[in-house]
Amino acid sequence: MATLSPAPHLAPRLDVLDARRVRAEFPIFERCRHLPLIYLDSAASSQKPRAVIEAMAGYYETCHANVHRGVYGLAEEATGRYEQARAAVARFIGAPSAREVVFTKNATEALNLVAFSWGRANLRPGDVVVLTEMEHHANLVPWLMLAEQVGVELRYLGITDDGHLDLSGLDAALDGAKVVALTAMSNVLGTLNPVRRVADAAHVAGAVVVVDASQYVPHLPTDVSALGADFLAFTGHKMLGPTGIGVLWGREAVLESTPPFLGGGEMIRDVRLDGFTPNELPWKFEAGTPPIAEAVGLAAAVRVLEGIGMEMVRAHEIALTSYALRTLDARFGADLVVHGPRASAERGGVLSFSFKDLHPHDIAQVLDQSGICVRAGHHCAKPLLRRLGVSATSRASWYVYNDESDIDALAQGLVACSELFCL
Amino acid sequence: MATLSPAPHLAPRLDVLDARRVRAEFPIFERCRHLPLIYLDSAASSQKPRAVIEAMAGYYETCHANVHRGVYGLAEEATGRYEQARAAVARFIGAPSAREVVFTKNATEALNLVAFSWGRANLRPGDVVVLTEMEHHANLVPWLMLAEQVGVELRYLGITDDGHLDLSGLDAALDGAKVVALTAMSNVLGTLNPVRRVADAAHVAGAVVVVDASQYVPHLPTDVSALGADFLAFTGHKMLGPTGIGVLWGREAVLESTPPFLGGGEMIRDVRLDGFTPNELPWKFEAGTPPIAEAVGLAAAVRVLEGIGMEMVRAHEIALTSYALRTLDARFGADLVVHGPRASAERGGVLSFSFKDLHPHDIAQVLDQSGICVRAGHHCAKPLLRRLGVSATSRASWYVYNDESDIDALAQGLVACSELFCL
Amino acid sequence: MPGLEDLYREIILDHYRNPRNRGELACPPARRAEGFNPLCGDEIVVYLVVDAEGRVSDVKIGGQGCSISQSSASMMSAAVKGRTLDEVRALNRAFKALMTIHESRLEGDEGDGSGTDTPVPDPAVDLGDLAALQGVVRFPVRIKCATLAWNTLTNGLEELAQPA
Amino acid sequence: MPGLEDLYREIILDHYRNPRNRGELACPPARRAEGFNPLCGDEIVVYLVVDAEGRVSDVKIGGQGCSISQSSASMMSAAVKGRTLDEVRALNRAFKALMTIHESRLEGDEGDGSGTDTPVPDPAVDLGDLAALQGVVRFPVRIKCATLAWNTLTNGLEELAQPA
Ligand SMILES: Cc1ncc(COP(=O)(O)O)c(C=O)c1O
Ligand SMILES: Cc1ncc(COP(=O)(O)O)c(C=O)c1O
Repeated sequence: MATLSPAPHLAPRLDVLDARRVRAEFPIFERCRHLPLIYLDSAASSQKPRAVIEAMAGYYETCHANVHRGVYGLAEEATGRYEQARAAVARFIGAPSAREVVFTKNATEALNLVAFSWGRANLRPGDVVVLTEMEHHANLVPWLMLAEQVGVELRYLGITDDGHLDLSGLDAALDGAKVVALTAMSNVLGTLNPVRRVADAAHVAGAVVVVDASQYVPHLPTDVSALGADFLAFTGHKMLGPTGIGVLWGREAVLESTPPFLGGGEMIRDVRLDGFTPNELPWKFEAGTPPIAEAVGLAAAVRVLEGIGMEMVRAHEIALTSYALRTLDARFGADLVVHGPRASAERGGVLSFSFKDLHPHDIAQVLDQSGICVRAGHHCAKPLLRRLGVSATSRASWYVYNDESDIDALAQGLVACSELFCL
Repeated sequence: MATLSPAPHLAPRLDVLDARRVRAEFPIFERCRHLPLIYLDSAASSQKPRAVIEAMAGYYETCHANVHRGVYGLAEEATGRYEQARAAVARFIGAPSAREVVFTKNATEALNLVAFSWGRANLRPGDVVVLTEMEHHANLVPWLMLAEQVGVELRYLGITDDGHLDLSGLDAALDGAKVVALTAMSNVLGTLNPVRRVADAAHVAGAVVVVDASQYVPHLPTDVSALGADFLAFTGHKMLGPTGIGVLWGREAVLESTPPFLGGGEMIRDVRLDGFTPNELPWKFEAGTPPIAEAVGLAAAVRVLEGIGMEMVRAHEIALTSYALRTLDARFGADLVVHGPRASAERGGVLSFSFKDLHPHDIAQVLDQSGICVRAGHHCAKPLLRRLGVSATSRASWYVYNDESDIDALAQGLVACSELFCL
Repeated sequence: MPGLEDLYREIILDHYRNPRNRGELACPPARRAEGFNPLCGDEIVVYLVVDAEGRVSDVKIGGQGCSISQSSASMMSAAVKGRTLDEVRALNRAFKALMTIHESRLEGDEGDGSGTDTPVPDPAVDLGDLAALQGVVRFPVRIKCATLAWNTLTNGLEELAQPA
Repeated sequence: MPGLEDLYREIILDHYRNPRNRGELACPPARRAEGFNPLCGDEIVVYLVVDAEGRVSDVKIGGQGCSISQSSASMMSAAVKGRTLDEVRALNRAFKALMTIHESRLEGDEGDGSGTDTPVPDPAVDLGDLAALQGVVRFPVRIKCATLAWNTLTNGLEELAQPA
């Protein structure tokens, strides 16, 4: 059976996180190829602790049935597990009610739901949607599609040369704005955006605030009310949870004024040959069989993170980021350019860099030879990369299972790259 | 590690399926509550064999990373597993190319994709969409939404009193039709529809054929070309696979003429601040991080089904259905009314019935007391239930792990119901 | 797993087999309220006559559904007949409280996800036969069956409060 | 896991560090073709002069990208210079064949899901330095890097075949 309570040994109540101990809970690090795994790509997807893998396996092994409306005990048990997962997620992000938590397939679907369902119902041609130049494609393409379909106008907040959001144009951009959609943390620059400040200004201007928290919820203590968001999207697989599940949180009143997204079972109250009546929140937005085992897995992930403590997660990542910035600076000086803020308190544990004239693909390939996983490319943020004047970057990102030795290995690997290409 | 090849002991090459042996591969049947589990709700969701549970756990334990574009070995391995799953699914349904297989979150999303992306691009106000009265809400609500949004006209093929599709009105209904969307097998009546015949007529009329194969692919050998479909939707969790994944197959030419559905990472080729270029098939329809572990699990499910042999699965279900019809008839006579065709060769292993004046909720509740799981309600097909003149039915459905003893238990349980309520 | 005897108490089965106050009343003087559970198709019709002193002088029940919804309606009809509207409201509150006392579930710390406050039962209100429905809370899917009649009645009373 | 030495052969690194035929040509008489890999941002520009006998009399390469795409472009430029268009096409076919010889993967029975036929390499064509890129097929993500230059050239030649 699955371990359902927060694993106590993950909550040693120390002042610092013991990454070695945490790592022991992640089976993938035992994978015995010819090299130890140095995983520095958690911004793309995190690894999964035993508790999450076992929670899902345990669910299938002991209580799977389709949820809702099943009268028999097994279905009721499965429904209970699914709805408890919703409650766990609500608690984790400080949502006033579990009714405000909608399970989607990933963060991308959550953002599409907002753009299409809320957007089509509430936006008219010429209405202004404010985005930023550092958005992930998931928070760009749906709005580009909406611009094409509905004729809304898109405006972009730019970024400063040190990778912060440029707020000098905020007031002008907000003039007539109906939506402000921004990322709480850039998946390329690591920048933590002043969401509350932007949200307050947006609300004064009468705009709804959509926060892409895909890189935020996994790494920082989150309180949706404190952030000032109306909608908040994030994704399970980046927060120790499984693939196949994402979350859209929305303020109850805003969700109520949002029409259904996909149509089908579960999201209806009644269906006739000539029309249908939608179900109540949150099921109105969950058409078809939901990601049941995935919700159970996500709840287990939430418990693991709560067991460690999100303050602790954040402190650990600040410490690692500082260490990384110091180490790379000391070793490579001007040969290595970090994109994004330098102060680790203003950023998350995501470090994009350019190294000499080496191409990120070559860097990632050579690092892989030493078991080091970093991402190379545009990180689904092509407009941002154009703004940075590069076609690709190398990106290293860390999480609860990483420690200083991983950064040291990265630095060592970069020396090897430099030697191989003799540049 | 996961067992990746078809479990050889599941393929005993006998003339009949040995359900006991198959059942031993499903951990949930070992669940030791006070009663053995008699699971007769596979039409809602199937149970999962060890091979599927282990394939997913093994994936997380040894090779998880986000797919596509990762240069490092782990990401390449994960991508390989994901794309191999696509190939396995393509092979399973006789698709000419894996490019035609799109992974969605469930069958419902697959049908919404067709209605909204293909539909909005290709249908004009007044265009006719032909549906049937026996559709699941998943193949009704999206079209109802489209009718509201685009102004298409919906026409319904009725059903005969013995639960077959009424084809007498087919030619009239097809006049001017642009789409015919129908279920290959009713999840309430069990009826197997003459998909090929309807598809041929639809094609002559110039309509595109959308097949809801959610109840078909898990239970019968499937060949998309033989069915004559242009689109075919089904769902992982009903075919021994995990929750959180569905499949849309589409003919290459039709998929090419379908615009993207959700916007985000993965589905793009390029993104600018003022527009984007979609990716090629099938990724154009897969926005965001896909259900990676779920695809791995689904591929394992496909291998298990192939190991048993779909002809064998079908034969087993015909045998069980005949046995059930005989047994219930002999025991209860006119007290038990089966909705749907009587000939087991014309139907799948789904049996909806009304028993005396007992309410399906009460029946399901009392059966549960003996460990028997049946569904009670409208089965997400409210218009069909109105047509049948009932507000709910009891529904028992079987799969590879069921045998005659489960039917006997059902009959026994119904006797207990009847006694408890003294009706 | 809770046992069937928790759900199908003899008194419930009795109300199911022999429903009290079954029938219709002419409207007016009666008011008619209809309740519907679209998820399972259960249907309740309540006919209600309230006299000049604000007392339920007559009540009849129509509709169809499962044993729980039908017996609950039958018990309700017996319980409210002859009561003042204030008493009926107190009964309704007490019954709702009965239906929301959740036991700690699998993972008790996470509640039922509804986020609503649990009403506190009023020990002064005697539910009579209705107390037999207490076992329903152990079968969460059936709670809606048990409360359907009361929700229908409440709607009827609200309408009564509005100018006709 | 295949080793780095399979990918970064010395000859490849040499072409990367010292690219051959780097530069531009005036258009006309040269034709210019541009290739772009939107997934990684690699870019290749091919300048091509084909003389009256249908022979590539001059070629230059521009653009930027990873070691594989740049060295492949450099090798290609050296290989096609002085060749007839027929010879260039044969080289292209041979190179594509080299790039599609897949090893059996984790689950060999399911192929790579592309469903396309694998071209058969022509043993009569001598790829020269280009053969060093053979190791790329063991790193599937990098195949597009290696073929970018050739795809760009092919597009250039197709345009050439059209009336200018
Ligand atoms: C006929 C039919 N179509 C569609 C569906 C929807 O499948 P899912 O809920 O997995 O999207 C179902 C199952 O509920 C079904 O039986
Ligand atoms: C900032 C940001 N937003 C959105 C996403 C999309 O998440 P998913 O692919 O799980 O939908 C990601 C991850 O790729 C991200 O980093």
